[in-house]
Amino acid sequence: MSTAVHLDEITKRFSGVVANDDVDLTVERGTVHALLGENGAGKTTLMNILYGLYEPTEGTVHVDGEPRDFDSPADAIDAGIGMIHQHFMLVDPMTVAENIVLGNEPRKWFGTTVDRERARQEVIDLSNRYGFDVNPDDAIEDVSVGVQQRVEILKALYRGADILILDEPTAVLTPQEVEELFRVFEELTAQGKTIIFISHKLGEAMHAADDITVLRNGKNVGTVKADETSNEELAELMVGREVLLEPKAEPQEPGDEVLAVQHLSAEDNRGIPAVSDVSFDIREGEVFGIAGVDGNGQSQLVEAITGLRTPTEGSISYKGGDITDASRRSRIADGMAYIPEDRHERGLVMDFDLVQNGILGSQHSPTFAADGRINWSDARDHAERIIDEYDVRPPHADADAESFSGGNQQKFIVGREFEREPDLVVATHPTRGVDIGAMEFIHERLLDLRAEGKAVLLISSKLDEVQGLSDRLGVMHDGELMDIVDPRNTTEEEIGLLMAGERPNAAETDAEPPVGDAK
Amino acid sequence: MSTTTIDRLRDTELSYRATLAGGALSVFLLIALLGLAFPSSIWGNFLAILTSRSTLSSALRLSVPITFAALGGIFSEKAGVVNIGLEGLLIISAFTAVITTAVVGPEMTVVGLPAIWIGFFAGILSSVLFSALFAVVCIRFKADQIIAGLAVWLIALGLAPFAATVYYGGVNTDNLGTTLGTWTIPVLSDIPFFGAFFDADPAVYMMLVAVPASWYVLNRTAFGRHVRASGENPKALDTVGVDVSRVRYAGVLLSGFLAGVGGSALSLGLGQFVGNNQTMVNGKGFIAIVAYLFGNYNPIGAFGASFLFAGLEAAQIRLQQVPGYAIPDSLIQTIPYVTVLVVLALVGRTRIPEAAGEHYDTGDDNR
Amino acid sequence: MSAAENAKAVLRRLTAASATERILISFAALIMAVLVGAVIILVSGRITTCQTAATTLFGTGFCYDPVEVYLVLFNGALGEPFLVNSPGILKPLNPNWNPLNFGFALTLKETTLLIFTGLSVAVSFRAGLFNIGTQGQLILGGLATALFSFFVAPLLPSGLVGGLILIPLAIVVGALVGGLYGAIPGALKAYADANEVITTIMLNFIAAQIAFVLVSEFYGNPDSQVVETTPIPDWATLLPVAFPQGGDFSILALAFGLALVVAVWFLLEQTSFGYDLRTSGEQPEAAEYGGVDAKRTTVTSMFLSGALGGMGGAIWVLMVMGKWQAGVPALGFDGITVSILAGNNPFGVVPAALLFGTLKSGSLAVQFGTGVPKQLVGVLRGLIILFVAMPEFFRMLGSTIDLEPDRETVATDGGRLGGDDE
Amino acid sequence: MDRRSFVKAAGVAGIAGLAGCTGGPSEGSQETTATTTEESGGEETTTAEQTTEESGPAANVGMVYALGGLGDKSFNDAAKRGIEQAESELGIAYDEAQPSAAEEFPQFQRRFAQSSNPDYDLVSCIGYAQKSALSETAPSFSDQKFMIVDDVVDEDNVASYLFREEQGSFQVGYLAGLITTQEFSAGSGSTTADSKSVGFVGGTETELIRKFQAGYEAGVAHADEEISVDVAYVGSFSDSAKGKEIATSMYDNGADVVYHAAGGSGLGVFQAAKEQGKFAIGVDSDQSQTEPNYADVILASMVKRVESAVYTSVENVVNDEFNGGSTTTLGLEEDGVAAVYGAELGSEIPQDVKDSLSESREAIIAGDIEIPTTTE
Repeated sequence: MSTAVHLDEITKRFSGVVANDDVDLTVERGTVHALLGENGAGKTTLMNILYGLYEPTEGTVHVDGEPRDFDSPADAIDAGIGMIHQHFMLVDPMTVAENIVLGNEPRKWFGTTVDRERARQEVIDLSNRYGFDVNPDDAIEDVSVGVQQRVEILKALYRGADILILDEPTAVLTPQEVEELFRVFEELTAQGKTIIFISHKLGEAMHAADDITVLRNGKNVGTVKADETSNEELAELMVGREVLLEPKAEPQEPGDEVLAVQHLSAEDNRGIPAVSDVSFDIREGEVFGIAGVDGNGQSQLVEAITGLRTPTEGSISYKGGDITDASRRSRIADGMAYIPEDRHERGLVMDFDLVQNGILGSQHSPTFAADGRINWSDARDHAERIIDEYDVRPPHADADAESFSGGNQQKFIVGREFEREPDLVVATHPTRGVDIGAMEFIHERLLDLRAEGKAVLLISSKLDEVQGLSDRLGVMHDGELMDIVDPRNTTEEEIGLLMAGERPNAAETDAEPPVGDAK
Repeated sequence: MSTTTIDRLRDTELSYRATLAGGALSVFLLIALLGLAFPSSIWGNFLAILTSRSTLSSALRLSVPITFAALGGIFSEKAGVVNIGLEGLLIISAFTAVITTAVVGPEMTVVGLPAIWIGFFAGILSSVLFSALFAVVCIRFKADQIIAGLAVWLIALGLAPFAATVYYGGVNTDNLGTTLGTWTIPVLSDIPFFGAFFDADPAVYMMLVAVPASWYVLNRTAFGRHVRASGENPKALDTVGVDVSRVRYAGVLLSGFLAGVGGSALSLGLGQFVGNNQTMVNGKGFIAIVAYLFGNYNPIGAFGASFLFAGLEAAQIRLQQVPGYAIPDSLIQTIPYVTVLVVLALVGRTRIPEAAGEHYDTGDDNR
Repeated sequence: MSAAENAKAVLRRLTAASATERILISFAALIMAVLVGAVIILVSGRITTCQTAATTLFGTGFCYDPVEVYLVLFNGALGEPFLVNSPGILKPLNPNWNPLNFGFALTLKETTLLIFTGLSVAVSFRAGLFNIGTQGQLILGGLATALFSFFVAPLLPSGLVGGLILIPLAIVVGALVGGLYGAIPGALKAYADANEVITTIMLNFIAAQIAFVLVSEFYGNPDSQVVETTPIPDWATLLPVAFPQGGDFSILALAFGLALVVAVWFLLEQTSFGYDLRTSGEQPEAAEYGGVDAKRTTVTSMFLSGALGGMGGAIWVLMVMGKWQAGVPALGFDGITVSILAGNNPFGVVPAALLFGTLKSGSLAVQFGTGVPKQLVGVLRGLIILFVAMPEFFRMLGSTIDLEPDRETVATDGGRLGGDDE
Repeated sequence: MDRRSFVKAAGVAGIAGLAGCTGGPSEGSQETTATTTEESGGEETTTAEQTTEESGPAANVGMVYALGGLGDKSFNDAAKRGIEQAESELGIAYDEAQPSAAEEFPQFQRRFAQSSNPDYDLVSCIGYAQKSALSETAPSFSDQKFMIVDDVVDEDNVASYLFREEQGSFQVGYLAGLITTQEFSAGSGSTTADSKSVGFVGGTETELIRKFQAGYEAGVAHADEEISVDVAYVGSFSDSAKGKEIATSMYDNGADVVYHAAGGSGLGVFQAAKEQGKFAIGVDSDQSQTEPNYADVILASMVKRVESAVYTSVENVVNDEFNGGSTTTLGLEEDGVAAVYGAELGSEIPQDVKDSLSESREAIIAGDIEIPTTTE
């Protein structure tokens, strides 16, 4: 076996912040190599260097044994490297074929015109060769996430990539799609390609990779063979200490009903049905979890409950009253807290400081604005209290939200929402992007709220999180609530099947691929 | 994704065009019907105006600067740079075209090229230079595109009358005494009504070529695809090894080129630059923005919209002369604007390129 | 957030425009514009012809002298504070200078009007709405004021008492009409998703035409050949008090404008409504999340912006013209440049309006005194806006001079760079 | 001496200068210092400089032009000719201002009125649009002499000049009417006898321009009641592009002759005439001379001698005969307005047409023909 990639003592600093610190990495040809690490461990930065997007501050990149100095991705592509980013680099309104050949369009008529027929044929040939199922004429915005990912892989292969880098390829896929992806990995390595994929999930690294390199705080803390290691060893490498992998919720008797959703349907922004006929309820002292691959209607469901989206059908009652048509503002006033899934878009106003962000949602409440005039000194005390209690660093209430790291932004949002003294907490991906310590803290606080008799609606794409924290777990697929299960007595595989749209008792399987919300 | 959703997406797209086209057609049919039924009424006059060859040729002429500016706007905005300075590009090219011709001497020819055509190209060059300034400011110095565009407009709006005053002592230039003239294609120009297409300003022919050519470049060439990708998802383009900045520069310069053609044609069609108030361009650059938004970034749609505005203007000029017609001229002049408002209110949004208005940089600071 | 975006955020953190930096950039923009303007003056001084050179540089004679031009501009705007005729670049002060002069009154008149339109634009920009329509709102607001005053004046006692009743009412009417006209694009934006840039441009054209028709066909002044309304009696207008030489400037209007600056600041920064408005402007999704009724806020902010524009029109009618007249100056468009220079900050509007007011009133003196066409000021205005738009340019200039200090400690998260790349 | 009359940006000189790449001062620059010290910015002044005025011009005149500015080849340029004539014949000096908005009228008027260096002997306000501004300025500067063209300001220090535009317009209307009813070909234009149609293009639809239209229509009707007159207004005195569109549509519609009272917009009318091979009639100045490029289509011009109004008023001031408070009305009789045949085409106009025009002129002066002054 020859070495496909060798990274030699790579260091990368951004304006003084060290992202990669003296990293060595060797990848053998024809293997699958997993790059494992927590969020922010520097995995993506390292791969961006290999792909020529960044220049290393120090160190050298070797490809096929040759030292290389990539000025741009174009150089990396020339060296046979292809990268599939976590956020797909596709042009939505263009077709599959147009995206695959982008930048390398076959020409005709003295190079003036794109030879569309040839482009199409080449794409068909390529996908047949690797057993991909894509239609070259579909617009990207019309196809599922799984297909988009395959388009990305084809794009790299079309450019003659021998080394494929995939950044968090499984994050947006169903368990079944993940299996399909790993099958593609096998097909590719069998044809001599080399694959490097970034992950923070131990299980899939163990399952799909030949070798695993663990990064922590920008440093390489060890490379191991997948079949010579264990989950526990990897976890310790990643975190640097032993961690409690799964939160535990002690059983507890729920109280009165707080939220009841009945036959709820909703559409997405483009007017396409996204939630259909969903019903469930949540009681005091109960965590109701919703599992599902991202983009199966969870967002729209949550938006309907929190008042950001008008449902097309059905009703929502809250604390005994019908709130189907109530405004967002009145729901906030009525004790509904909401940790949104996208903190940059919704949760925080990035150009406001934390004092101003601390009253987002409370700007009309008597606490901060009794007579329409905001009491800024109260607001400041409030923000400083959250910073203090939720360990937001650095503790500067006057700094703009965008100057904080993702994890600290999230802690601030969580703090703000929990400090509302809510009756219902709607938490979507509450631990996304935070470090392990903060994750544990947030989990504890959620369970504290439950112990105080509050109702919690928890949506997360991390199955272990929803499974560990919930008293009851609903699984969504294609806008439908497939089933509500007892998370303590259900296996991950059973939930995975539900997430993929298969009801265990149904005889025939639904051949239709899951509807992705394209975004 | 299910087929129904795709159909639905297509439907929205289709319904937008269908509403526009159908609306225009049914209004025309209504007028035709009323006109034929009551030939001596105002509707009869309407019909006569709409079917007159002179209205058509006037509409073509009036749509030239708007269409060219709109085509320019499409290239720039599709590439991700919102060019609100089109008005300024029209102004500067209109002025430069005339002053250059005047300096060369309207009767002169240089290496076989009549002065007026030298002026024409000088006008285009000035617009390209201005758009280059705009591009550097927006792309290299990451200026807010809207503000920089406004600045381009304001600078041109000041500079052209300023230079005219320095040179001529007044905001208007002297009349050149010559214009681009008319190119008449024998035989074809004798066709009733549609003959107007073959008996027109050179700029009209250029426009009739530029519209399909722009469509072709945008949709059938690699460059066009890069332009579209640069405005939708520049990162996608960057990661396949195409230099986003270069594509954006090209898009903006192309927009300067096209707007320059429109501006030069505008002033040289008249043989004079008028610098009063908003100058002779008088909002055509802004109407062009409306036109391409209206035409959904499709060069052919943008031309349709420009032609619609120009046609309304041409009809309005003629309607005004109908005797005994009491509606004040100024009110008739609002028709194009009101039409736009009504259509916008009914049809709503247009899809703006995803990354238009945003800076793009690779995020690496030590490159 | 990808690492690239994160890096960008780090960059932005380092270079984010603080208030001080904004002011510095505005000044730098002004200086750059003045320098580029000087080059333009010199160049045009070579294009035109004259018998004697105004200045000689590098052995070449120029018909216009930039230093003189700027001095005359300044002198014209302030009413001759300097003795231009003295030799040297630094001119001595004029001992006879009286601040209450005609030129300064003109400057303050422009400033006052620009405060209103600048505030109007600033409010909409802060709400994230690109209101190009202040001009139309001003035209109709002014017309409403003129007609209201004209029709109501006969019903009131003439003189001070009548004025005290009529003037405030007339301003309110102007504000109301301007506000309602501004609310139209607001409603179109909120309920039909129509792009406000387009609708406001269209509505500007429509406003000008409607006003023209109303006045020329129905409410025109029969004694005049110009399209204008019958003049309002003097007691119902804002007359100059402190400036004996006239100049159509009323200190009352300026005081009112300054009071509005404070009021708008208070509204934006200290009230719940202002919080809603700013949040909508910064990040509409976050506003919605925070319980802001986006549609209503859009309509309300546009109403507010239009009302300020309408008040600008009212002041133009009551202070400057004493009637409405076709060919309303482009105060609304100037408001955009004022607001941009002010960084959309209500307090910033005052110096920005003063600057543009000075330029505008000085421009007449420039043409008069030096022969340089007054459109020069239009060019300067564009250049200032252009330079204000590119802070990066000055940061780059600055960074070549001032070496950046070591920023190793800037990380806020224990050196952890990760965003939320899950 | 006047402050900046040496800054002369005349078109011809400018073109010559730029073509030779040598604009700028035409003299050596040694005198620079001496000159700049005499350039005062405006109102305040020192005694030292006033002494230079002893040998100064016969009078100082401030010109405030109408909107549309110089270069319109008709109205403003006519006024400019008047003041230039006064400069060379009476030895006066003048400064000029070209306002670009109505609100600048009072500012310029005041600047001239307030100025003491030089102390302007007369401020000429060109155009009716300055009336309301002047009505306020004149009483505040009772020592300052003003004159206004095209409207009346009833103040003792204002001399008003009006023209009987309807009379001159009647004449050119009569001419147009006579030409359209006959076979006629001259220069680049031609008409046939079978179409009986003419056109009128106005600037803005105001009382003054309606006066032109009314006279014109009456003149056309005087030739033949059957002739139709297309009428349209540009909405501006400086939009020649639109003027061209309007005139083109009129010619397309069968008009043989189009008369414009549209200032700078009228240029478009000439262009349309040339392109369509028809005729046009100019206004205010003899436009076959101010627009020589179009002399081959300009049948005649309705000249309105703004220049003589300007010149006369200056002359009155120089001779200490300023007629403040009075209104001078200039018609055909005073030769204030007249139909002047085109420099190139005039000789080809049939003699019987010319005779008819002479007759109607006499009849108008004699009061035998009543001409309406408004269209309603």
